[in-house]
Amino acid sequence: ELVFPSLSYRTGPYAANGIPFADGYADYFTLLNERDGGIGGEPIRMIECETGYNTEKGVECYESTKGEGALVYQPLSTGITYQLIPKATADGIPVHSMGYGRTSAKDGSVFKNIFNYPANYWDGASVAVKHLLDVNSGSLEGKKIALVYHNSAYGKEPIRTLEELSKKHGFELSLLPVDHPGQEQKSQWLQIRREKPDNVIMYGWGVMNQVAIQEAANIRYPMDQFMGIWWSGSENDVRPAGEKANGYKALTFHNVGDDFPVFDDIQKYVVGTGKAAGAGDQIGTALYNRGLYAAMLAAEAAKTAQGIHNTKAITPAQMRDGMEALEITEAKMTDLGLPGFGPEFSVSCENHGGNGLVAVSQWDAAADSWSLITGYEQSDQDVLTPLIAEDASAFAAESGITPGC
Amino acid sequence: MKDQADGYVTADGRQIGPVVMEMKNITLRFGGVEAIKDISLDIREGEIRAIIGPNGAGKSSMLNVISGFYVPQDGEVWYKGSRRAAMKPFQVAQQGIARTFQNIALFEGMSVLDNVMTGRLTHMETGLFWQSLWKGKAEREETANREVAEKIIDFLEIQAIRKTPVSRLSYGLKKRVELARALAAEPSILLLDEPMAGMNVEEKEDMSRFILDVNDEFGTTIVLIEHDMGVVMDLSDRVVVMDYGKKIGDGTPHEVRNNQDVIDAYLGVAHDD
Amino acid sequence: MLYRESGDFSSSYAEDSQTFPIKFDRYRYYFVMFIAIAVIPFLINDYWVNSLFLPFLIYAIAAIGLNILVGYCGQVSLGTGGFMAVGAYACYKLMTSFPDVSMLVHVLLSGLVTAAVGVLFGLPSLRIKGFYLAVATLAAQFFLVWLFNRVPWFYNYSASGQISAPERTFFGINITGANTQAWATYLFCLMFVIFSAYVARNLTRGSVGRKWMAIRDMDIAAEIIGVNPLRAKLTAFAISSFFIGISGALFFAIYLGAVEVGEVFGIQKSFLVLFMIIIGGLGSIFGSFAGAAFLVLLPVVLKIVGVDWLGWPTDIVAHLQLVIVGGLIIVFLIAEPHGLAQLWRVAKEKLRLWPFPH
Amino acid sequence: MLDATPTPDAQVETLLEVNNIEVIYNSVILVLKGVSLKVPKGGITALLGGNGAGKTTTLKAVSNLLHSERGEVTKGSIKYRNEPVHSSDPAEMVKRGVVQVMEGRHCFEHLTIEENLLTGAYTRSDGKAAIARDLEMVYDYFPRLRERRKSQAGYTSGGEQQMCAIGRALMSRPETILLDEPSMGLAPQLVEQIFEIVKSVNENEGVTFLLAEQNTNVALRFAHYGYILESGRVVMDGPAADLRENQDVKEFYLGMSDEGRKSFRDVRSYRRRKRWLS
Amino acid sequence: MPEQLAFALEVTANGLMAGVLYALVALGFVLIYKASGIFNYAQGVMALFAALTLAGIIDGQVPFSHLINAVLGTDVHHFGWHVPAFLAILLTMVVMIALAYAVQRLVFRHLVGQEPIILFMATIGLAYFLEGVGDLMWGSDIKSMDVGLPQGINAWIDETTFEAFGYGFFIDNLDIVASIIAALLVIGLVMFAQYTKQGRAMRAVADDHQAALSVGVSLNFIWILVWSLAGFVALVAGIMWGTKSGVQFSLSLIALKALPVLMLGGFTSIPGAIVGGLIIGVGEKLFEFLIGAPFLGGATENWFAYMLALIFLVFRPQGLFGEKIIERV
Ligand SMILES: Nc1ncnc2c1ncn2[C@@H]1O[C@H](COP(=O)(O)OP(=O)(O)OP(=O)(O)O)[C@@H](O)[C@H]1O
Ligand SMILES: Nc1ncnc2c1ncn2[C@@H]1O[C@H](COP(=O)(O)OP(=O)(O)OP(=O)(O)O)[C@@H](O)[C@H]1O
Ligand SMILES: [Mg+2]
Ligand SMILES: [Mg+2]
Repeated sequence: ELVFPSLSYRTGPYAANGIPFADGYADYFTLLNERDGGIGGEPIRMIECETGYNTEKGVECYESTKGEGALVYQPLSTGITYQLIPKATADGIPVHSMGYGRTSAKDGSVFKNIFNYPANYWDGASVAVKHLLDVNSGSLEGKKIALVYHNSAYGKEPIRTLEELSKKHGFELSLLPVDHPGQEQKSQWLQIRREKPDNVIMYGWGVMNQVAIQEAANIRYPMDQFMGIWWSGSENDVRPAGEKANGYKALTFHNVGDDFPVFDDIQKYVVGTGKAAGAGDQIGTALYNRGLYAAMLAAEAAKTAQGIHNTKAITPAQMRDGMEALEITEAKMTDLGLPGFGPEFSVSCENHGGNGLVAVSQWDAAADSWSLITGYEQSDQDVLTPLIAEDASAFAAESGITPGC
Repeated sequence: MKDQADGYVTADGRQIGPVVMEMKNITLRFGGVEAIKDISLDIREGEIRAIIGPNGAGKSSMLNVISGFYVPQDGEVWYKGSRRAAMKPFQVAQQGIARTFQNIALFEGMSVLDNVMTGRLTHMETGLFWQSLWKGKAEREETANREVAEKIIDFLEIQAIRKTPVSRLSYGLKKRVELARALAAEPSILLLDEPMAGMNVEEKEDMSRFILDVNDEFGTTIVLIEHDMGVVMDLSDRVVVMDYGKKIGDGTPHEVRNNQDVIDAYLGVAHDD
Repeated sequence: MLYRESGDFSSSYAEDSQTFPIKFDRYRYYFVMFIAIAVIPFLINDYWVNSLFLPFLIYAIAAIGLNILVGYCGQVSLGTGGFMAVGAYACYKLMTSFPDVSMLVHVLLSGLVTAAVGVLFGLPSLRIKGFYLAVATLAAQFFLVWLFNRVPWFYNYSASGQISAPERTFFGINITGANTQAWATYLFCLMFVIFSAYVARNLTRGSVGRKWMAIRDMDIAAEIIGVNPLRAKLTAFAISSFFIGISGALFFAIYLGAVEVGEVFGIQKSFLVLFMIIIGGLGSIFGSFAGAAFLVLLPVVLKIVGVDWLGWPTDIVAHLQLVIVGGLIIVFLIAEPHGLAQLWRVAKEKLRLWPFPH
Repeated sequence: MLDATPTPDAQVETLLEVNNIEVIYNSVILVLKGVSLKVPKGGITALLGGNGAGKTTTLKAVSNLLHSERGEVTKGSIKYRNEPVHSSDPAEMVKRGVVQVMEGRHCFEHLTIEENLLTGAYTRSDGKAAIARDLEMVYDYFPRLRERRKSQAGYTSGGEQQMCAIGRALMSRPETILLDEPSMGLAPQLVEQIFEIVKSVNENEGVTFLLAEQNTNVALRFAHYGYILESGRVVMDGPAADLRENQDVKEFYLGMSDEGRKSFRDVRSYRRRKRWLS
Repeated sequence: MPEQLAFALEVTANGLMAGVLYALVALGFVLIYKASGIFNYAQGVMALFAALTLAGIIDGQVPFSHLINAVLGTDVHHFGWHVPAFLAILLTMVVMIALAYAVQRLVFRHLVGQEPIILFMATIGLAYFLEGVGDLMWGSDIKSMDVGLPQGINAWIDETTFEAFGYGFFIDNLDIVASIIAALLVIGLVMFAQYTKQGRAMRAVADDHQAALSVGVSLNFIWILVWSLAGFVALVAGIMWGTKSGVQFSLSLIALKALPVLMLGGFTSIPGAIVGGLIIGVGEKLFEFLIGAPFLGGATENWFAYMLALIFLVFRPQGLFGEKIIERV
């Protein structure tokens, strides 16, 4: 039996985002159980635990599930991830903070049990700038870019990176924090209206996203110059603005839509058998796909672990090895019925963060769907690598870890 | 005989001292309402001084001026021979002036005992640190003051309700507890605002007894507002009569009772007995 | 008769003013202490400690602190989250600046720092009263959170803005960081709980406590009988914040280990602790424990019943949980408006009369 | 000053009947231990007794205000016009014509005196003019209130508030008024005056009164019938005139002994109180 | 510099508009506080609940579908019809009145005469309860609120100001609608409170439950009335804020924006809510514009609103228009 806890949040302020992710995560495991009888023949047991996006409940969830033989945690909240970094390391259970959490966890020589492949916040910022470079024929000299961010640890993540990049590419960066929860953003958007930045990048979360897109529409800010990180890129964020959100861009590290063979299987084995986690109406949404993708990566890592250790019922430590040896190739994904669903990447002891490949998607309001408008592009490693090394070694020093592989 | 500055001895042998507190030309206004108009009065040590007058005459306001809660627009308060500077009510209390209130102002959330103990607060001074340890200094002080409080509780015959929360008491018992709280402060001047409202004769007799005893035993000066003429006439040494904020009479009960202004404004008819 | 009060006579005032004048109560209390100190540490594991005992103990300290301010002194405060954050950040700065000093000192100092901040934000209470004050303390809440988020010095310029507790020991035993033993963190917190309850109990039964209660019940009358309102209110703010600071420090260093200020010490925390003391009983130390237990345990129990036993979907359980907690609060209130502590007291009164109805 | 009114004749209908009620506060504190009384229509009935005897509690049981104090009538019955009123709420009682003047004034502090009085007319539906007329009537009874009509009740003196509370009750044009210590805090001539008002309202408008009063002297002078309560039980009752002549009542409630009224100063020795019970 | 001035003016104008939106929420608090002395913590959740219900009805959602499906194993979600906005608003109002009735019957009737803090506590319970019920009933996904209110920049103001200042002001149409509605609400409610017998009774109840009962004011009726009114105000606020940000849990947090407004305007004053809202709106926006963003790193609005209110309170402890706190002995 392979135990995968799912720390979901189907209640609270972020429920709307938590539900599709949790559904996708659950449905993929159900699919594996129904279709393949688990992973490598070993059945999967998924334990769902409601966190409400609340750190304390997250701790409770972790403590109550870890004894069940949990293989990997997907904490789904920056706060909970930070909790778990030391705890899970001490307990020898790997954590996969996919596209969130502590960016420098990419440095596997320091964060032995923490993985954040395939991309992190800094990759996001870098690829966003790269995309802008592409759109502006290679130069951002003299351009103005505004960052609208959730005034919390998460929102502040990209600032360092963007500052470095602004030095490198010569654009002017202005910072516009939005306080939680972000229902009232008049000040920020009036400022944008005055300063007329050429582009706006957003690191938002929850209601802040909807309001920002709405306000951008209200001041008639061109949507195609407005780009959000992947947590600002779900259907929930754009739909309340209706038509006016058309053209809004968001970064992503996995594909969108339900036009993949695996979804036929999901319909057949999961929805059809009445075992779908939710109402079934979330399938193919951005966050559902992200949940599914996370489950897929976990399953693949488990497979890899089974291969390495030659056992079906793997332990968390073995799972960790599997994650560290994970390699996602196009061939593999096609096999799984997910051709082109995510970037190709590989994980190693030094690099727990994949290759930093990120794509840009765009919202088509008329079609009510996202579509990828670029391929997966790699972030600017020249800039990011030293930043990550710096932060990781600071952490190592602070907590007395000797880095090494 | 009453003009002797150093005091005199009453008919029943009590020693009345010199003037301890003097209000000089007090005027108090609330917006348009002039509650007290240029009133002067003095209070002698050890006497029972009554203030009477029709409703809304400004009696309670006068007590409030004495206890520092209202600051008069005009006039001076002299206490123990020197002019009292502007003062917060708690500083007045610390000088040894305690009072009861017309609209009961007990601490409803506390027991009777605790209420009486609050009267002792001006006598307790152990610092936070020692109190947080309790054993030792704090406990000793508590016990010492508890003894005083218990004495007063016995005195006022409220032992039975000692641990009852005040909110559960009937009106009359609350009045008594309030008196206990004021007495517990062992004040040199005690201000009583209608202490006997809502009591029957028997209870008024008891109350009078307590007041007289306090006055006798501790030599406490008492300022008393009361509408029961019998009580006022029997207890007080001197009476001030107020009407519409003005002083219309001041003197012994006998003098006041026969003052025509007072009869017109307040008593209605010359009191029979 | 199950509960006897008669037969216990005090022969001295000191005896009468002890915490548990009734023998039966006293023995039960010793029994609880014994279990807490000498039995539980041997039984618990990580789950029990991290999901129940630590939050319960730490919230109990915060609740005691807030109860002093709200329950005893009547100054309604919604700044608890902010003050806990002060404690947490003070502790973090102290831990990282003086790694060799004992955690005990750090936690106590964090309390003192918080007390100072509390006094500062307590100043307006002289003028502002009731719910107005409650809302005014939100200014402290929002400002403090903003400040800790804004000024990098507080989080030692770390890239993420989070603070993480480095490993520290107490008498050579790890009590912070990842490698702690369940019993060690439990006992460390328990020590502060006992300390807080003891101090709070002593303060509230003496003259300071009476001053607070007088101010609470009728501040004008209190002032006229000789209570200096400024002093009384500010001491309440100071003592209350001291405990809240301690709880904040423990919350961060022992319980969570890593904290993001806006999320952990946000406005929700202020409300949560306030709810605890109202449910538990204002003006009661026991109530602080009862309220903390109620709001920490109930969700966990409901979750265990709903999800683990009945196997319902987690979200339905979570929603039902809100409905049930809300419903229970109302039911308790109607049964006894003055909180669990009062419910307990009335139950005792009834027991005393038992088997007669009254 | 002899105004003893004749006792109403026996045939007069009983308006309010309290039958052996027991009241418990907070589910534990037993306060009334079986109180029965009858209030005849058009009469003035006085409820006498020392502090804590249960007068207020009895009145509140009748007006159903007990619930909001967590008190409960657990035994016995209360009938008004022969209908049980035990479970109606206070507003319903007012509609039936029973209004209580609460002890301790309870004015609406933030409302002006005039607004206080008008709130008293809340249940009435006989038009603005009638209400205005009654307002004038109240002002005529209490000229002091007219002077202070625009002041917030919270800022008026204790006596003024007492007048306001009584005036407010009159404004509802009740059939029965439960008066709890109306004389408390009023100057002597006002006490007389209030009772004169009670009397005239009683005689001219036929309003029935049940009053709890500590000022036994006055109360017995104006009332027709009296009950004496002690520790939650009725210990004596009878026509007011009889009670006034009763030796015990004289001594303990009227403060008179055989030698006539004695001075408060002369009550030197502590006496054990006279108790009918215990 | 005139450009800076124009910006400041624009910020001020938008502050005023934001203030109106805060005031809409604050009004609900004021109503209930005025009529019962209850500080209604659940007001924000009521707005959420009203908005959820409205959105659910418009959408033809089956209430409690999630629960039903989980328990009965069915698969119902929608009735398959769409209710016109106007009718849906009426239906929602019926729900809110039913809620008011239930709240009165089941909760506050049993708590007459209790201290304010206890009543406050009861509203906390209510908030939890409603939040749970709202989620169970309508699900916790984000719903868009479309009752046909205009949104986006007002072109006329943009052009006019452009001609006048050389800089077109941004004013949101939704805000203009909100202002008109708020103005109507305030006028209506002030008339109600000041000139009707119920209005006076309401204030009497707030002063003293017992005394109000004793003169025959039916607390039941007054409270149901007031909670219904507050429910209506919550619905209006829910529509406005829901249109802005979609209907979702966070809607309940707008209560936090209303509190400083309430405090500044005075808990008992209906006009105070509006004036307080305007002051807070302008104050926080201007502070952010002039000081917060340039010097303090931004995001100062939340705490500044409270600080501003706090400073006002130090001078007027009852808020700008609140009833004076009577201090007498
Ligand atoms: N704080 C205040 N604000 C406004 N007016 C006040 C205030 N305090 C007292 N007054 C007014 O001053 C006058 C005197 O009031 P005070 O309470 O002193 O009367 P009193 O003599 O004690 O009357 P009573 O015998 O009825 O208690 C009254 O008309 C009262 O309304
Ligand atoms: N809310 C309450 N809770 C508990 N006990 C109460 C409550 N109200 C009154 N009592 C108790 O009930 C008894 C009778 O009180 P009640 O107020 O009826 O007396 P009363 O005859 O009106 O006295 P007074 O003349 O002092 O007003 C008292 O012993 C009192 O302590
Ligand atoms: Mg007076
Ligand atoms: Mg009474």
